[in-house]
Amino acid sequence: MDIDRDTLMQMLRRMWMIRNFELKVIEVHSAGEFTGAAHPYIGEEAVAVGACAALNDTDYIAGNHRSHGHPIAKGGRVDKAMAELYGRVDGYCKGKGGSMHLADFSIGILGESGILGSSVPVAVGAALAAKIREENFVSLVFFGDGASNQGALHESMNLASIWSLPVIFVCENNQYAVTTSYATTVSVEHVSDRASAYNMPGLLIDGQDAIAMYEATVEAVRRARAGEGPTLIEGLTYRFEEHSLGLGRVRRGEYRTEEEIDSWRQRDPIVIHEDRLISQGIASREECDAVNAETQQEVDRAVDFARNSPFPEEADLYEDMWANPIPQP
Amino acid sequence: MDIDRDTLMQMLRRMWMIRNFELKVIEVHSAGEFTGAAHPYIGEEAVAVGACAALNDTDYIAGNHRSHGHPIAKGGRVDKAMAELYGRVDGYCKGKGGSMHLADFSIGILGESGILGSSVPVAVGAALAAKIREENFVSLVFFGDGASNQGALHESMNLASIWSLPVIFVCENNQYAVTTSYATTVSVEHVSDRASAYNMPGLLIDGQDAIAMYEATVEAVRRARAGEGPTLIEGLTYRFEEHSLGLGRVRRGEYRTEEEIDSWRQRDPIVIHEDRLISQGIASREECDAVNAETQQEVDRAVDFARNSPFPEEADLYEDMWANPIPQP
Amino acid sequence: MAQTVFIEAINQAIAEEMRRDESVFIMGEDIRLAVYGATANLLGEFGEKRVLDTPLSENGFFGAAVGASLVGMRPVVETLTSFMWVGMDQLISQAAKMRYMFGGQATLPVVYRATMFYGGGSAAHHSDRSYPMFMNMPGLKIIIPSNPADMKGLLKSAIRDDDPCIVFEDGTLFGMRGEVPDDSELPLGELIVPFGEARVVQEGTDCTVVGIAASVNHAVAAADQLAQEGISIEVIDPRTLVPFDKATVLKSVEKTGRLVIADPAPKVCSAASEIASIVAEEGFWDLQAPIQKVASEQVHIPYTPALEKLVYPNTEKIVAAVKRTLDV
Amino acid sequence: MAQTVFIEAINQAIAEEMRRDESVFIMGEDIRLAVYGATANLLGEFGEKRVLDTPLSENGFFGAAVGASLVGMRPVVETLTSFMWVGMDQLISQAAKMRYMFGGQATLPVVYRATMFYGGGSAAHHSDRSYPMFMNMPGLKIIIPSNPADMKGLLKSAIRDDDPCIVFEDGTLFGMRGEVPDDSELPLGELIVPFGEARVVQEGTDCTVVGIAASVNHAVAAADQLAQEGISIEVIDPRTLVPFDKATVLKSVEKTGRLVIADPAPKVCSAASEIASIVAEEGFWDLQAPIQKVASEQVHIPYTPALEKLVYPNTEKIVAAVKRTLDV
Ligand SMILES: Cc1ncc(C[n+]2csc(CCOP(=O)(O)OP(=O)(O)O)c2C)c(N)n1
Ligand SMILES: Cc1ncc(C[n+]2csc(CCOP(=O)(O)OP(=O)(O)O)c2C)c(N)n1
Ligand SMILES: [Mg+2]
Ligand SMILES: [Mg+2]
Repeated sequence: MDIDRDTLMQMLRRMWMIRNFELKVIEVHSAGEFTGAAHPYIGEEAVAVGACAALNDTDYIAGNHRSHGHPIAKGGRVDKAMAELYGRVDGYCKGKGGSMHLADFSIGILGESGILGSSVPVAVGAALAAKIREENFVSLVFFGDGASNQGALHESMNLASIWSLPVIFVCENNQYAVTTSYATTVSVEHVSDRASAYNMPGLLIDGQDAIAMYEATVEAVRRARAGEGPTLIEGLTYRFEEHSLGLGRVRRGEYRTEEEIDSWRQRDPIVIHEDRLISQGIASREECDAVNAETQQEVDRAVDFARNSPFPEEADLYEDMWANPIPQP
Repeated sequence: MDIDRDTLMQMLRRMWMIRNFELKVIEVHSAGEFTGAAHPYIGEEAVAVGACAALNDTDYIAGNHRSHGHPIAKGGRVDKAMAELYGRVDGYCKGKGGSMHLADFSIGILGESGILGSSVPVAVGAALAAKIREENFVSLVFFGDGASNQGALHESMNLASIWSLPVIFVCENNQYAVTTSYATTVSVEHVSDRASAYNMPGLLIDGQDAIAMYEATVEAVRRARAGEGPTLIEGLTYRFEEHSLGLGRVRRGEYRTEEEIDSWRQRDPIVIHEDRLISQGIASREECDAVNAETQQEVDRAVDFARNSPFPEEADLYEDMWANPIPQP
Repeated sequence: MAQTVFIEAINQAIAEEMRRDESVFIMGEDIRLAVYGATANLLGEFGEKRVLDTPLSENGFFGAAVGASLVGMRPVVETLTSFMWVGMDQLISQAAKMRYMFGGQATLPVVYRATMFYGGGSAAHHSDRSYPMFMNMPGLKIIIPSNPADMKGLLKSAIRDDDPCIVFEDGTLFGMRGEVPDDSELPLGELIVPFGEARVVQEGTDCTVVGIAASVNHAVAAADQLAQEGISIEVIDPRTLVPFDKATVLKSVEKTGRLVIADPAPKVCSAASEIASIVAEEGFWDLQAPIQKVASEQVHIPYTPALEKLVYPNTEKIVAAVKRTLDV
Repeated sequence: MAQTVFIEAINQAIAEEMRRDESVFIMGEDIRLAVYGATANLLGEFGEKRVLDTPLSENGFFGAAVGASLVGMRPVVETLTSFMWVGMDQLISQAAKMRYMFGGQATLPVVYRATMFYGGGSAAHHSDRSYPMFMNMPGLKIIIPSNPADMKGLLKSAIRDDDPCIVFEDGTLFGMRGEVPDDSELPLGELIVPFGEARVVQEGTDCTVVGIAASVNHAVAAADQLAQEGISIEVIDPRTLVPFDKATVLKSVEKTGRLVIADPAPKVCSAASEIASIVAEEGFWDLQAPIQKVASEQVHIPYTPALEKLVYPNTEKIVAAVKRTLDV
């Protein structure tokens, strides 16, 4: 596939944005600037970025608890995301959602979900609307290898298949659900092997390779818009960090070996993408470094933005409960 | 497979018992002797009878709303079943359960369930106990083509597979969920095609053929007891009657053609079994007719038993809520 | 005024709203052939795209309704209360919570029509009256009509409302006839019953009886019976439980000094408990006697009619409760 | 008496019961490495067969626990309240209903340990305090300890009980230290807290405060504060909500004439509503002032600490409510 430079550079930019966002989150979280769980996406950037590069602003995505990568990959704003993590009024959800519930409905980000598997039927519903209204937007949902065992997945894949809905199921197989290896909880070798049970294509993709993810998603989007129905894409990937910030109880050695972690760190998705851009003469090392630096600066500005944003007022507590408000009991 | 005469005759007997039970239920229900829903198993007798013939009294079954065939096939008593439908104290559940909740824990019948898909995880749990305790009983669960779309199935099949549990999933594919054809709601051609998504054997069996069902289940039971894990068996069958008694609203022609119904009625599981017994010289026509007559009489006695059994007393209302009783609020 | 059957009122409300607004569509199991009755003839008029038969996948299609509503559709989902357990996660984690947790970005004009089939030998798995559980969870509007006109007018309001609504349809009322005004008789040209406005079904002075769903009608029957003994009952139908019109109840108790609440839900943490607790807090000084809850016994629904008939509130129990408050 | 941390008390209860009875086993997500802490070291002692890490399939393994319990096992399942929606059907349709609907044939000694992680920025999807919803459904015993000793003694009782129990573990108490008697100090040689016996945490004469879970401790703090103003508070901890020891509450109200209920659940149809409704019916003539519910605001849990801190009952709110009842 011939991919234009803008797309390739935008992918790089968004991967760096995620990486630098997450590094900053780790930094400010451990400095105690905010509390609550946060699940770093470091190591998995190529999955969301490759997939979202195949979408338009009018397409929808939904995600899960590992929640910063998806919206940034879709073009979300890091300042509003960071302010949300800081619990401030200028955050995406006015501080009400926090890390696990980023959303930007203005550009099709239907929101992250802390209940695993739970956003999958929602994404199917957005695709159903496209079909009923005969519009050609698509909907894409991210979920983990762990969540693939939820009944919600089964029902959603079946619904999408029988109704030929324009939805793309993206499994981020980072091989663990917290401490539990997917090999011990998923009864097939690959989550994508399950696609045949729903009469849809199931693709096993190198999740460290943004271009591979992009190409697979482009084809899935084409199918979807053509009314050919859903696709299941499994991005095989790895999280470089621990499951979530503040989960100090479990020592990594107890469930993942240092060797395994190191060997996956060798396959850093940003390095892979940069190497390719440079070797193919699409960008220079300096240009790549500049993207890193620029996104770092943008993330720094996001932290300033967040720190300077006020906390919500007490009066905001009951705001946003209802679209057509009712008296509170 | 060489099947002994006793087994073959017991299968015939239980198929007739179910058939005659259901015919009687239709009769007394339309005479208004009791109310409430009841879902006739007529036409599908070979599925439950063939499957249960491969089990012992120490094995467990669980079922669904189409609920009379399973317990009778497992050796349950028609008098207690009938009394239950009549809502009497001598019923299996003292009148508290009714048609959809027959159970006989003394011979491994863990009960029918009105919520579809809901008894499947329960059956998996019984099998889990076998594994933890290192005992060699197995557990078998019946569910419909409609229920196969429930998330509970996915989770249960995955659990059974990863833990190699001695459980047998029996899908009674009678091709409709009430008025909805399975072809429009199941995204694969056969429910059994989904077995590969759980790394277990998936068998498509002629559900009108008791012997075929029996043989498939014998092998599944062997695997289960040997620690080789679960099996999915799909019995392709048809319900000869309407979905449930009292469902007059829907005219059959609206979702099933007369031709389709007639063609399946040609494949009556009892006729098929009797023809085989007679042609192979295992039983005579007279012997077969005698089984029919005897079971008819037993069902008649069951009705007498039911009619003569008293209704529960008011004081029974709060009985059976708790094993370790607490004061009622 | 036309005499209309309850279930026909449901059908009218859906059909009228589907005609009025293209984004309204319906989904559920066996709704095309209208197995439960309420969706009769809709397939013919509105076609397969807007009348969707679903697989047995409540969690899946409850959630699909959420997703469709987020992007501008107005799904009306048919189910039974007892099947909601299977799809509970989508009702709670998504429908109820989404708007608030996304800081108001999400708008979910989705309606779940949950029928309560109790009282007819449906047994434990098909007889739930579960609205109190959903009242405890913030974020869902809870509608519970007691007659055909309210059924129609409230369902139409629910479909137009921009928040997730669960309409609890009392199956014991499906055959009830009642007057439903023709649109031409109405000032607004259509029947819309607003949320949060209780109906004073009849005025009285000695005791207030708040009824929920079918219990409203038992309350009226009890009032008739008590009237013959010279006892005057005020009957109130909240019609919606979220929002709940507490002002009307408090005002009534101010007048009567006595309160009985008749509620078909199991009595612990019931709607009756909630209403009692409100009055015990905010109407305390008006009370001249203990509040009486007449709710269902705290058991599962036994199949046998011999026991089932003992479970629910009925006219007799309401009469007895009123007499207890009056100490007669 | 040993000073024991709440979460350690959970661990002790499980370990002791697993030692005592081979049919006890535990299952849940990431329990082998004890991600949530309570199951530390159990894998080593009891092995993989009795310490099962499950896939992310709550409905599946909640139900598997039901099935295992039916055939003689005693499963103890670990989960969070907010994940119960996903597995709701098995909790309601099977665990709660099965025994009754099968006329007493089924015995289900299954325990669900449901942790409530609220108050620490966990936001709407991880902060449910859902026990009132389960109180409404017949068939489940509901346990809700407020200190390490009760946690241990009640969990042990739950594991031995032959009925399905949900133990709501208040995550805000996980780090709480408290005295847990050594077995040797106890008359029975072990710590077993029976169900349905409320604890009078402290006696008082002016107002009764019933606290639920962590609110018990806020109630005690409020009582201390009020004592300085000469107001004497009786604090009661029901410890189990099903069964609920109403006698102890009614007796206390008989003495004090006033009732405040502090409950971390959302206020509509809360445990507080239920308790208020009981007293408004059965203790009415003892009441000298309106009952005060101090429950959570009826919103989802906002992530930001600026708003979350407003939601729950706390010492200040309890003090204010007591003063309202005393009109001071
Ligand atoms: C329904 C539900 N069950 C359990 C959890 C707790 N939990 C949060 S993340 C997680 C592991 C998720 O694994 P996976 O889906 O593979 O995503 P990953 O974290 O690896 O990206 C678990 C068990 C949850 N949030 N929701
Ligand atoms: C969770 C749930 N959803 C819906 C229903 C209503 N219902 C009862 S039977 C039935 C059709 C079942 O079809 P299938 O599983 O194929 O079994 P069959 O009736 O054909 O034997 C439906 C939709 C139910 N009982 N439970
Ligand atoms: Mg994972
Ligand atoms: Mg079927």
